[in-house]
This record gives sequence, C-alpha cells and structure tokens, in this order.
Amino acid sequence: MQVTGTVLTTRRVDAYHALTVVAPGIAERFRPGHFVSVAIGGPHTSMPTRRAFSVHDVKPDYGGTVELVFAVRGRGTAWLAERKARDTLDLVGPLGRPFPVPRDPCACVLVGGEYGSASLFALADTLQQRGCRVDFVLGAASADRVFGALRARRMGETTTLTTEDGSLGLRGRVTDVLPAVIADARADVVYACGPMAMLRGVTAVGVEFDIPVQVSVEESMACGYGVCMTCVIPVIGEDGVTRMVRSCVEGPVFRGERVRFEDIGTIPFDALGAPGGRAQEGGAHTRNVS
Amino acid sequence: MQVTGTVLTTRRVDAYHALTVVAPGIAERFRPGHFVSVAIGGPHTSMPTRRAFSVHDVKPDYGGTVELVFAVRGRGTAWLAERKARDTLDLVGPLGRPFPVPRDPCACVLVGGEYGSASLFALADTLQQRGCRVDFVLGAASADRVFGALRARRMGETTTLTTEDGSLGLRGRVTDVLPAVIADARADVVYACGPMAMLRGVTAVGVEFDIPVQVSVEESMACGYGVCMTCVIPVIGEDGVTRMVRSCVEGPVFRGERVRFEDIGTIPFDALGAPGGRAQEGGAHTRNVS
Amino acid sequence: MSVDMRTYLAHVELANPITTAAGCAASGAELSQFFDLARLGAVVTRSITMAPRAGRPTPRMAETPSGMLNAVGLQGPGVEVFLEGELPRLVERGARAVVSIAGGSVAEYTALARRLADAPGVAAIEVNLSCPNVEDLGRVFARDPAASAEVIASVRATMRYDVPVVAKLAPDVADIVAVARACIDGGADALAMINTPLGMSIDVDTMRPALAAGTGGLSGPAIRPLAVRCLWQVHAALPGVPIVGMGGVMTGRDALELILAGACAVSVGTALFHDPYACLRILRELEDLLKERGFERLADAVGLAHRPPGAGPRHRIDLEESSL
Amino acid sequence: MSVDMRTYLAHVELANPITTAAGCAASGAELSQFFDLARLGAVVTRSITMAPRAGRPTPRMAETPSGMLNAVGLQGPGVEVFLEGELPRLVERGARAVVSIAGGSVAEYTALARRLADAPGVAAIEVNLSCPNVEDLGRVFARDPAASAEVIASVRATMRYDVPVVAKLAPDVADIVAVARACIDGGADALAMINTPLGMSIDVDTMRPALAAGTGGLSGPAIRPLAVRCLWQVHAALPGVPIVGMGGVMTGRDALELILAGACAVSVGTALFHDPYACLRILRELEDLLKERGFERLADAVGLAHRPPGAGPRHRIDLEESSL
Ligand SMILES: Cc1cc2nc3c(=O)[nH]c(=O)nc-3n(C[C@H](O)[C@H](O)[C@H](O)COP(=O)(O)OP(=O)(O)OC[C@H]3O[C@@H](n4cnc5c(N)ncnc54)[C@H](O)[C@@H]3O)c2cc1C
Ligand SMILES: Cc1cc2nc3c(=O)[nH]c(=O)nc-3n(C[C@H](O)[C@H](O)[C@H](O)COP(=O)(O)OP(=O)(O)OC[C@H]3O[C@@H](n4cnc5c(N)ncnc54)[C@H](O)[C@@H]3O)c2cc1C
Ligand SMILES: Cc1cc2nc3c(=O)[nH]c(=O)nc-3n(C[C@H](O)[C@H](O)[C@H](O)COP(=O)(O)O)c2cc1C
Ligand SMILES: Cc1cc2nc3c(=O)[nH]c(=O)nc-3n(C[C@H](O)[C@H](O)[C@H](O)COP(=O)(O)O)c2cc1C
Ligand code: FES
Ligand code: FES
Repeated sequence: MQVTGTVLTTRRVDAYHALTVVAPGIAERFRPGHFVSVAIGGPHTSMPTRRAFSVHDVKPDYGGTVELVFAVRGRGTAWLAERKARDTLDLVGPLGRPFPVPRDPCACVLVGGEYGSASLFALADTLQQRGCRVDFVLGAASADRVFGALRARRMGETTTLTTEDGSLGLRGRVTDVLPAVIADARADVVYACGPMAMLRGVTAVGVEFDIPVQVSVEESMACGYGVCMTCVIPVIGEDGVTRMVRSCVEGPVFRGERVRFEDIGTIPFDALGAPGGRAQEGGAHTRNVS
Repeated sequence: MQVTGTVLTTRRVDAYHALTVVAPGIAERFRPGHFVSVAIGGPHTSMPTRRAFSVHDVKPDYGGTVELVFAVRGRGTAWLAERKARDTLDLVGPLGRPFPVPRDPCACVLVGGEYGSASLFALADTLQQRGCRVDFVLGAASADRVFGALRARRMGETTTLTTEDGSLGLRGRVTDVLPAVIADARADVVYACGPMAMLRGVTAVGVEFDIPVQVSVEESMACGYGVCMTCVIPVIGEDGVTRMVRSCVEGPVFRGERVRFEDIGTIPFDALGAPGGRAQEGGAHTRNVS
Repeated sequence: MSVDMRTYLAHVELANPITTAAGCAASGAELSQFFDLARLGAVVTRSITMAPRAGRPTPRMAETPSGMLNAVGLQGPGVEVFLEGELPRLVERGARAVVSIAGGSVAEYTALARRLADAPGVAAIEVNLSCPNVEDLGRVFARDPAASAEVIASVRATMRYDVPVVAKLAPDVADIVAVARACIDGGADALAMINTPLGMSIDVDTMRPALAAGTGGLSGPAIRPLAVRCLWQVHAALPGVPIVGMGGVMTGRDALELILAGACAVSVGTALFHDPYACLRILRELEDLLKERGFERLADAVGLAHRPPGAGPRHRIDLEESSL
Repeated sequence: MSVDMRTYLAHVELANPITTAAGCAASGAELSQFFDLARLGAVVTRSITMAPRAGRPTPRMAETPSGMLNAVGLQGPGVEVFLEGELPRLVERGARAVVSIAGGSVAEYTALARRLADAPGVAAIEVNLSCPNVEDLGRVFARDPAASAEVIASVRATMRYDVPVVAKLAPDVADIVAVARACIDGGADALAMINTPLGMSIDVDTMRPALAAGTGGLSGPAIRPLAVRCLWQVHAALPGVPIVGMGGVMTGRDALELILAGACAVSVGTALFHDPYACLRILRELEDLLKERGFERLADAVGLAHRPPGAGPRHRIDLEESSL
C-alpha cells in the first residue's frame, strides 16, 4: 500500500542515517524481512524511480512507525539524508517475501553485513518470541559501518563482530568466524542480510554444515512490486531448472543454496530461456530474438 | 552576479506572494526596473530554466535584501510559493536595462497592471528624490489582483485604481482613465509595467499626448542575460529598421513607440533578416535558410 | 455530467483511453492486487515471444534525469505458457487484453500471430517492431519502413480480421511519418508510439556502462517531448489513423498533452513503477481536466492542438522540420 | 599535481576540453562580462548564416522535464557583420574561436566556408548539419548520410587545409554511425554530437503548441542518455576520430560521462542559461574528478568505458541495437 508518512525523527548512527516515519498501514502489516520503497525528490523531482530500504524497526507510536537505516550512496540517498522531522515521505510497502520463521524453537545464527544488520533485529525478536536461540555475527569494513552492535549484544546469546580493518571485533570477515559460531550454537539455521559476496560466503558455510541459509538479497530495482522485471537473479527452482526470478516479489529472501551467486550479473547458459539455450518450457520454436 | 540568498520573510499580499531574500550584492547594484532570475526546485530539480521576477523593493537590512512579488502561474512559481524563511534561493541579478530617469524634475505617471505595479515603487522613490511629481494608475482584473494600492496612495500625488469587474476603483482598464490623469498632472512622461496588451494601450495614449512612454515588457526567457535569444520582440531602431531584440539585455524597458506590439509573436516581414525579406545589413546572399 | 471517455482502436471500443504500456505490467496479476483491471481501457501485455526468454543480465536499469534506462530484454514465458496462463487470467479478471508480440524475423511474428489467431480474449495485437531482425544483421525493424511493413502485412494477413493490428513504432528514426505510413500501407489498423529510444549511461565511479547490456531503452518524462512531436507529425500526416500515445505520462495533464497532439488512447509505463495506482489516477485527472475545459466527449479533444489557429498572431505554426 | 587537460581537435590544441555549445553563448560578449573567455578550451559561435536572420517567432522556448525546447531559428547577423565585429572581438579577447556555420544548400555552406577561409582567428569550423535542405524538400541534412557528406566534402575542399572541419550531427536518425562515417569519408576532421533532437510540447491550458514554431530542439539533462549512446556507438565504430560531446552537461560528472563514452572535448549549452559560470565550474569539477581517479592526463580518460571489462561478470557488454 502507498502511504504519505510524516518523518518523526532523524538521527545519525555512525556511518548511517536513520529515519522514523509514521506509516500505520505499513507498520501493521510488517513482518521481518519486508522492505519499503520511497519516492525521492518531491513533486518536481528529476528522479522518477523509488529507492528500496529494509524496515529496521516498527513501533506502535502514533498508530505505527517504521524506521529505515541507510547509507548515502547516490543522489537519492543524499536527498533522503536531508529530510527533517515533520517532512512527509511517500512510502510503498510492506514489500517482498519476509523471512520464513521456524515453527518450532531452534538455534538461529543471524549474520549481517554493513546496513544489512538493520533488518535482523525485528527477526531476532520474532525468533526469540518463538523460543529460538539467537546468535549474531555482524561485520563491516570498519567500526563505524557495523550497524547495531549494542543491540545485538543485548539480544543475542552471543555476538561476534568483525571488521576488515580490525577497528572493532575481529579483523576479517563474517565468514571467518561463522563456522565457530554455528558449531558453538549448534545452529539449525542461518539468516543473512548484506552484500552479495557475503551472502555467497555465508551460503557456502551453511552448505558445509548442511543447515539451511535464508539470504536477503539486494538487486537494482525500479518498481519493487513485480512489474518491471529489472531485479532478477538466477535461482534454481524445485524442479532443478534455473530461472531469472524477481528479487522484489519472489525475494528478497531466498534459500541461499538456490541462488546462483557466481552467475549474478549474467544469464547462465542453462537458465530457462537463455539465449541459444534450450527452451525447457513451451516453445515449438527455440529460435530466440537474439 | 550569482548569489545564494537566504529567505528572510514570506507573506501573502492578496493574490500574490512576496519573498524577501538577503542578497547584498544584488541590492547594492539595484536600480529601478532591474529584474532577477531565480533557480527553481533545488539541486535535483526537473526544471532547468530560471524564472524572471522584477525587484519590488530593496532594503539595507542584513547587508541588503530584495523583495519579489509574484503570482503562482505554473510549476516554478508554485514551488517558489512554498519557500519558507531560512530556505536558500539562488538568484542572478540585477539584470536588464533599468528605467531611464529624467535629469530634471518633471511630472511622471506610473501605470501598473497586475503584479507589474511591483516594480514601480522603487522608481517612484527615485523620481521623487529628483523632485518629480508622481501619479499612479494601477489596474487589474479584480480587487485582489491590484498590487500596491495603499503604498501608491501614500506616495502618489494622485492614485487612480481600475478593475475589470469593478470590485475596486473604477470599472474598466487603466487606459480608460489614463488620458484624464495625464491631462490633470500635465505629465511629461509615462512609465508602465504590466501585460503586453496594457503596454500597447498605454503607449497609444502616450503617442496621442505626444509624451514618451517607458514600458517594461515580459517575454518568455530562458537565460535572462542575453545568450539564449529566446526573449526577442520586434523593436524599431534609431535607423528605422525593425530588429528582433532581446528583451532581457536590450530591455525589459523600452521606449513604447519603438516596440511593435501588434507584431509580437511574429517576425514582421520587414524585420532585419525576416524570411524572404531583404537583408538590410551585410549579406551578398539574400537566400535565407528556409 | 461526466465525460464520455470511450475510445476506439479501429472498431474495438475501449471504455476509456488509459492502458498499461507493453512490458510495464508483467502478467497483470501484480497490478490486480491493487485494483480491478477491468477499470482500465485495456491491459497491454508484455511483448510475447515464441520461446521463453531469460532476458538480459543485470543491472537492467539505471536512472537518468527525469527518465530511466532499461534493458530487460523481453524476459517472458513464451507464447505457450502465456496462452495457458497469463492470457486466460487477464480475461477472467475482465480485462481488455491487447497482446504485444515480438519476434526476430517476419516468420516469427507470423508464427506468433498464428498462435494467437484463435485465442479467445485478444482485443487487439500490438506489434512491437523495436526488435533486431536476425535476417538483417540485427537491424531493428522499426528503423526500416519496408521491414516494418512486411511484418505488419504478414501479421495482418494471419490474424483474425476482427482483431485490430497495432504497429508500435520507435522514435529513433529519421522520418517517423515514413515508417508510420509504411505500416498503415502494410495493413495496420492503428499505431502505437513511442517505444523507448536507445540511450546509455556510464557510471563515472566504476567508469563502466551502468547497464550490463551497455545500451538500454529510455523512458519516462524526459522523452515526452519526443512522443508529443512524433504523435503530432503522424497525426498531421495520417489524421484518420487511431494512435495509442505513450512516453513519460505521469499525470492527467501529460495524458491530455498526448491526446491534444493526436492520441486517442494513452499507455502508461514508467509511472507504474512509481505508483501502482498510476493508471486510475491519470484517468481520473484526465476526466477532470476534460470536464474543466467543457468537453463532453474525449473524442473531441483528440488532435485538437492541430486545429487552425485562432485570430491571435501568437499561434502561427510553421512546420519546418529542423530543430534550430 | 594538476591534470594535463589539453586536448586536440585534429592537430589543433585546446588548453582544456570545455567549450560553449553553438548558439548558446550569443556573440561571446555577454559571457565575457563574467569571466575571461581565454580560460575556455574554445568558444563555439552561434551558427553563422550568409544573410542576417531574424529567426522564429516567440514564444521560442518551453521547459520540459529536465530539459527545454527551443526554436530560435538561427537568429544572427549574417557572415559579413560576424566577420567585421563578433569574430575579431573574440580573437581580441584571446578566445579560441570555433565558428559554426549553417546553410540551406551545399552552395551556401560552401560560400560560407569561402568567406571564412581567409578570416584570421578561426580555430576550426563546425558544420551544423541540422538545417533543412531547400533543394530536397526541406529534409534536414543531418538525417541523410549522403547529403551530409556532400556538405562536408565541399566545405573541406574550400577551407584552408590547416583549419579542421567538424561535422555536427543530430541524434534523430536511424543509424548515427552511418552518418558519422559518411562525414568522415567526406573529409571531416572531427565530429560534434549531439545537436538537439526534434521535440514538442503542448500547453494543456491554451490547448495549443507551447512554441510558436510548433516543434523545437530538445536540450538539457533529459537528452544526456541519447548523447552518451551516440558517442559510444560512434567512438566504437571510429575510435580514431576526435569527437566533441554535448547534450545535457550540467556538472563535471556529466562531462566525465561523455568523455568516458568517447568525447575528447565537451560543449556546454543549456547549463549556461542557468549559470553564466557553468563552463568554468564544470572544468574545475572535471579536473578534480580526474585527479581523484588518478589520471595524469585527460586524454587517458577518453573512451575509457570501452576498455575490455575486468574479471567481474557484471561487466559483459552486449551491443545489440534494440532498446528492449
Ligand atoms: C530489498 C532492498 C533493501 C534495501 N535495504 C537497504 C537498507 O536498509 N539500507 C540501505 O542503505 N540501502 C538499502 N538498499 C539499497 C538501496 O536501495 C540503495 O542504496 C539505494 O537505492 C541507492 O539509491 P541512491 O539514490 O543513493 O543511488 P543512485 O545510484 O542514484 O540510484 C539510482 C537508481 O538505482 C537503484 N539502485 C542503485 N543501487 C541500488 C541497490 N543497491 N539496490 C537497489 N536499487 C539500487 C535506485 O533504487 C535508483 O532507482 C536496499 C536495496 C534493496 C533492493
Ligand atoms: C523581466 C520579467 C519580469 C517579471 N516579473 C515578474 C514579477 O515581478 N512577478 C511575477 O509574478 N511574474 C513576473 N514575471 C513573469 C514570471 O517570470 C513568470 O510568471 C514565471 O516565469 C512563470 O513561471 P512558472 O514556473 O510559474 O510557469 P511555467 O509555465 O512552468 O514556466 C515555464 C518556463 O517558461 C518561462 N515563462 C513562462 N511564462 C513566462 C513569462 N510570462 N515571462 C517570462 N518567462 C516565462 C519560465 O521562466 C520558465 O522557464 C516576469 C517576467 C519577466 C520576463
Ligand atoms: C521496463 C520496461 C519494459 C518494457 N518492455 C516493453 C515490451 O516488452 N514491449 C514494448 O513494446 N515496449 C516495452 N517497453 C516500452 C513501453 O511500453 C513504453 O513504450 C515506453 O516505456 C514509454 O512509455 P513510459 O515513458 O510511460 O514508460 C518497456 C518499457 C520499460 C520501461
Ligand atoms: C537556445 C539554443 C540555441 C542553439 N543554437 C544552435 C546553433 O545555432 N547551432 C548549433 O549547431 N546548435 C545549436 N544549439 C544546440 C546546442 O549547441 C547543443 O548541441 C544542444 O543544446 C545540446 O547541448 P545542451 O544540452 O548542453 O544544451 C542550440 C541549443 C539551444 C538550447
Ligand atoms: S523491482 Fe520491478 S520487478 Fe522487481
Ligand atoms: S532570455 Fe536569453 S537572451 Fe534574453
């Protein structure tokens, strides 16, 4: 649903900006892993595409608020960083397939890279309410870019931090410490949100331990609700066939083993409908429009 | 010069908006009849062209302020109407050829239509300082669109108001009352600012009385300082030749009799370089590029 | 009093002029979560190909000033799956379905027309001519009047006579009127314009093209002046031909601009990415604007900006083709 | 350490790559009130015609999303007055003058070249090919490779051998590479692109075209993706040819985008209307961006986005010509 929300508070959190927006309809329907898309630049903007952000937190204040945490990257996030309390913001959401949560209590490791951690706390909450054990592994390039370390320490059974420059926690990457955390926690499942390279690494660790990994991916998006076909990644279906699937509606959360991380940014030759490939579904003709 | 000014105050004046902007450099150089151009929509705007506005008032506060008075017409003026105190505004100015003022004291009638009156008060001030008599004739479609009636009453020897619907002053147009005002004041010169049709009418009256009329015209402008060639109107030169001249640098103030009002929006067939016309200057070839 | 918003693509009546643009509403199912598709003049489907297509690699989109580039590459399920699922579901939902087709050769367009000829619920066929012709070194059909006409003639001959064939044209040609005329001579019942002109964007940080495919189609408000110009020229040259206008329509005012230039229906593409309700909002705004201007029927506004100018000298239109 | 910003139009050295765009700096005198014209790579003049021209009626401009339309119609004093006044004053001010010329026939372009051949201070001639050819029903030269080549060949034959001839191309053609190649084969020493594509805007309140001339040239950021695409295609096909890039450059980042696509110089048009200092600001920003990226010479950035991609699979460029 589309909501014109009012900005309640803005704050800086190390390298990030956080915006809390009154958006009752979205807050109400929210489940961990959902994202929202934000219109940028006001009525006479030169930026016609929305920007996607995970929902960090929802609170019941003012009928329901959502909090976004973001890094300034390009023109849109720069604009967003200039919003002040009482400005209005046009949001669409909640969007996407949320994190699936286990029916029965189990041990979960939550892995966050950079601002990716932001979407893990609502998930941790839900998991703990269901009696799950939660352990955190959070990493980033440097200390100021590790998001939510304090909150993780408060919530998690254990919290392990890594930075590439060693300015906080262990020097290295989340995948360096993940095996030990999984082993110690006797984890049943891993949830991960962060850069693609990290998700790929976390998935590989999961495969090694033979436990499922739920990853939340980030691909360039124009619409966020399934109509533009710009956000696809190669994913292996139940039937073993690779398809280019929309990460906004079929994701952003996928089973890590199903995502062909190494082929992101390409059309794998064996994907359904790949140029020159066999057309596995339908199609008397196999001749492709170049 | 280009100035990033801070909005000091905003107010509504009947049908108009008034913005006072701190812009010392512009205020200092200002002479009555000058205009400024304003950048619209902020850094990520979809509106790349500036908007032109006469300067209504300059004050010495904060090193120098300029006040603009404007009507909301399209997207740009709608945006401008939303500016608040402390916002910044990118101004270029002062631009254009100001009103020429007589060396010796004389009797001047100042005629303003709609927001066109706004540029007359600074002029009246200058004229009065030089010992001139000033009479005002202000008109508009309706009472709420007559700008500056109070101030005119305070400053002018006489002030005559007209509205087309009769809601203020006399029902009719400025040109209906102008002859009487000129006669009563024994006017030596008329200054006029307002819609083209009004300027045309005022000029005709001036011609009748055989006194000069200085008109300030308004033509669609992209640059405001003479480089784009979009703001031209047909004006008869000293040599009797009609040329398409730029109203931003050669105007906006012209001698009314020189402006070919009835031909605005066309290229008069006898204008220098008109299609198919004789090329009066230069040119071995008279063949025009279509 | 409400405005009569009906419009016609040849003899096919649409309840109103607003449709989705080809390739901008996926299967239709996504939008139907937000509103009833039957409220649209029509749903134009993505361009259907014979075989399923995986499309182009990602990134497939980049934002540009007041526009966006896309290189989706006609990702879609292929005609068989379309006929089994997408099309019947659109029909069930009460939507008027205009089916867009895309091929790499005249034979492929013709084969698509043959597969669609008997399918129930095809209100019209829109032929996407912005495809590379594999038999002509990948030269895009829409850039060649003769190739466009050949495709249209073959599709027209194959489709059922009562299903209008709409030729969809691209603006990046030297003479849009020549292509339009060739399509009409080839048997097209209507035209649609404009498809996206080819554009490109380079990321100055990575110093590489922003799209994996390099170039992509430019859409959104940035191209509206090109759309208006193409509509104007083609409506002036072929005043009796129904034209579906599109290109940067975000509001009812934008839709009206295209209608005044000569469009009898208006498709909405990029605006849908910003606002799922864009079509209905635009329809409502358009109806209000027509009402304000005293129109009783949409049809009376079509091409109205072409009417001989009034008395005012402001309105002398000189139709020289140069931009300078 | 500062970046070596020198660039070359054929053998003519420019101190830096930033120039004014033709027709966007009037006589040069207006800008020289703001800064020293000698600080620009070059001043490109308005397009000079044989006879004085009054141009088109007003309104001559309309704003569009991230762009503007203009129909100035080459208003100017004619070549004689230009040679007596404008050109000598540019030279006095120390500006590098690239003289743009426009004609209605091959003979007229040739006559202009003849008048300019002996004029001192002509650093290069830019041939504006976006003019209607009166001998071909008003068809614009730039839309026809053969007509473009004919103009260029004749101007090249007439101009002094040491004055480079630059062919300025428009994007609204089916195949920009074909036109570019024809101009080079005709003897052009360099290319300039893009001129404004033809656009139009209708005022939905008056329900009439916004410009008195009906159509006009579209400029500004909206067209940058078209400019980048044209530069990319032409630089890929003719890598040795110097190209002056233009179209929607408002910042140093925009200029760098065009340079990475293949431009060795960049002209600034619409941005000048917004900011008289635009050229100098863009030059400074460009130099900073090059420095940040570790370039020692501007020349090393020209066309760099074409380099074979690194290892990353993100960067597979597939140069199919369709926009879908
Ligand atoms: C499901 C999802 C959740 C996200 N959650 C967050 C978050 O919580 N915090 C955060 O800081 N960022 C998040 N991102 C990334 C965020 O969307 C981009 O950083 C942002 O769109 C960049 O916009 P910009 O205007 O700064 O950059 P620009 O380069 O100006 O963006 C241009 C266009 O490209 C799109 N785009 C560019 N980069 C990305 C990207 N990485 N992902 C998606 N679209 C992109 C933009 O949406 C826009 O349409 C998320 C992305 C997705 C897909
Ligand atoms: C010398 C001069 C002084 C002016 N002084 C005033 C003033 O004091 N108060 C006031 O209310 N208005 C004044 N105007 C008119 C004012 O510039 C226009 O109303 C304004 O530009 C409209 O902008 P918009 O965004 O609302 O309309 P839009 O239609 O969105 O404007 C689109 C483009 O057209 C140009 N344009 C449209 N109408 C005009 C116009 N009438 N004159 C010039 N450019 C136009 C705009 O600058 C812009 O580039 C003056 C105009 C000129 C030339
Ligand atoms: C993401 C995207 C996908 C598109 N896919 C198709 C398509 O499959 N077939 C087609 O004919 N046009 C396609 N188009 C072009 C649109 O139908 C439309 O002509 C163009 O986008 C201009 O309209 P707009 O500015 O409203 O988007 C596509 C456009 C976009 C943005
Ligand atoms: C008002 C105006 C006048 C122009 N006049 C000319 C001209 O005389 N000759 C020419 O070759 N190009 C002319 N152009 C085109 C520009 O030189 C340039 O190619 C185009 O505007 C794209 O650049 P920009 O987006 O930076 O403006 C003109 C453009 C504008 C906006
Ligand atoms: S973002 Fe549009 S389909 Fe996913
Ligand atoms: S507004 Fe540009 S020349 Fe007058």
